[in-house]
Amino acid sequence: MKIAVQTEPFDFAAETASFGTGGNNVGAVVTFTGIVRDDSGDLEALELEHYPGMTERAIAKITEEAMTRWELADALVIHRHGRLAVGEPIMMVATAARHRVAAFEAAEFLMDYLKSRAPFWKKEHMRSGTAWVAAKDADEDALKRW
Amino acid sequence: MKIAVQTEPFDFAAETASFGTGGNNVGAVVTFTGIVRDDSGDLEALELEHYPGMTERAIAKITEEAMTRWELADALVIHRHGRLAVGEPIMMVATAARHRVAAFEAAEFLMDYLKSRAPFWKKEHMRSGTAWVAAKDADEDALKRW
Amino acid sequence: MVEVLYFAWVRERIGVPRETVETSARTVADLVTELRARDPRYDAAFADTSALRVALDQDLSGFDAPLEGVREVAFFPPMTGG
Amino acid sequence: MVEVLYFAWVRERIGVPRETVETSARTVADLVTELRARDPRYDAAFADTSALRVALDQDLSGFDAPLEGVREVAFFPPMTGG
Repeated sequence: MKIAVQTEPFDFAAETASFGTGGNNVGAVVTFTGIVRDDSGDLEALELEHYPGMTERAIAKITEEAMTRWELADALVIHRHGRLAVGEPIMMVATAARHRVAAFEAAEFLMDYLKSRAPFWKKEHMRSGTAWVAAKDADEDALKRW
Repeated sequence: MKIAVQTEPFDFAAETASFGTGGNNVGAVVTFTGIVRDDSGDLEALELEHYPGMTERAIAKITEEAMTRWELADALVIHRHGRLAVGEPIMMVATAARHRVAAFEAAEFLMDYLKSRAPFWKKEHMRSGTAWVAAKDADEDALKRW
Repeated sequence: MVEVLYFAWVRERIGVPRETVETSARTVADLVTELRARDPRYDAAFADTSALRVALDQDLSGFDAPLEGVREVAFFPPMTGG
Repeated sequence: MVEVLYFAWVRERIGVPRETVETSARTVADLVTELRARDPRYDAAFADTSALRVALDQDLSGFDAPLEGVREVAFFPPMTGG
């Protein structure tokens, strides 16, 4: 299990190169990468604020829960903070399990919880000004699935 | 969109390096990798037979459906055949979408359909003999979700 | 004349991966009946068609499908890809 | 004495990221009432607590939670990670 909260970019290829290997019981690896998207055509950068200390603690708790619940062979969460340009990766998760359903569900669970339960806040820097991204009801509702 | 059916290993890092990039509208990339697993401790290799021609055709049809249905920015399917050792990657899919739910659902849809609708057959080579892997009812049932 | 392909354990039981078959069968089921009459190997392979799948010209089809205009018929067990 | 932290627009409205607060508030809600009385900036930031979240010693909590033994209280809007 690996958890990292950092400003610098992560190396997806290096992180996934040996992820989930080492045993003979991993049949499925799922990864998710979140990327800064520009829907409006007006975005200059996304700024992520976080709560040092609580962030790592919240992510560890969520990840440990996923490891146990889906009997994962391994799990990885890397989440950046600071200022990110359009197209830059924001975060990634990876899960390794025996079967595909467990790997997919665990990755979705991690994403749903990271969205609404890890202390990050996104601020959009647009040419026309700045705005904090509002939490979506759909993201809160997504937690009910678990 | 990329589809490949091949005996040789694929380079996950190279395949994912530029996948989904190029536009400003991709916020989510999901990958799945299927790996030869040894549940019994008795497996020497997995042999995958396929139906040349129909395989590419079936995968293209499934992938095009996913592209349309989830408005994907990109999709990738690589599936190997031939003899594979324990721990070797069998196949990968990748999906790029605006939002995480679409990227996850499209990847799961691709996997569910590749399992039961792409003409591949797995044979286990064990120290104790060989056996064709039986299709699981759960895999057929998984299609009902879509 | 139709090209008939066999995969996985169907191929192993019948002993050939493909063959050209002279037939006037109207449907897949009729073709199966003709093949089963040929030889015990075919009879064994097609004993339970509910455990088999069929593709006509590389599209999944059913055993009641007509064969008119079809060039390639493939028989195989349920697929286990992914 | 409790350390109070603010994040995102709560931090921006109040104007400081953290401060040490001398308080004998029994609950988070009591602390909010004390803070709102301090200054219009606090009053504005805490006007609608349903739009806010609170963490006690880095665990998500509720506004009715007791403050006894708590060293760090954080106020922030709903999180938008991932």
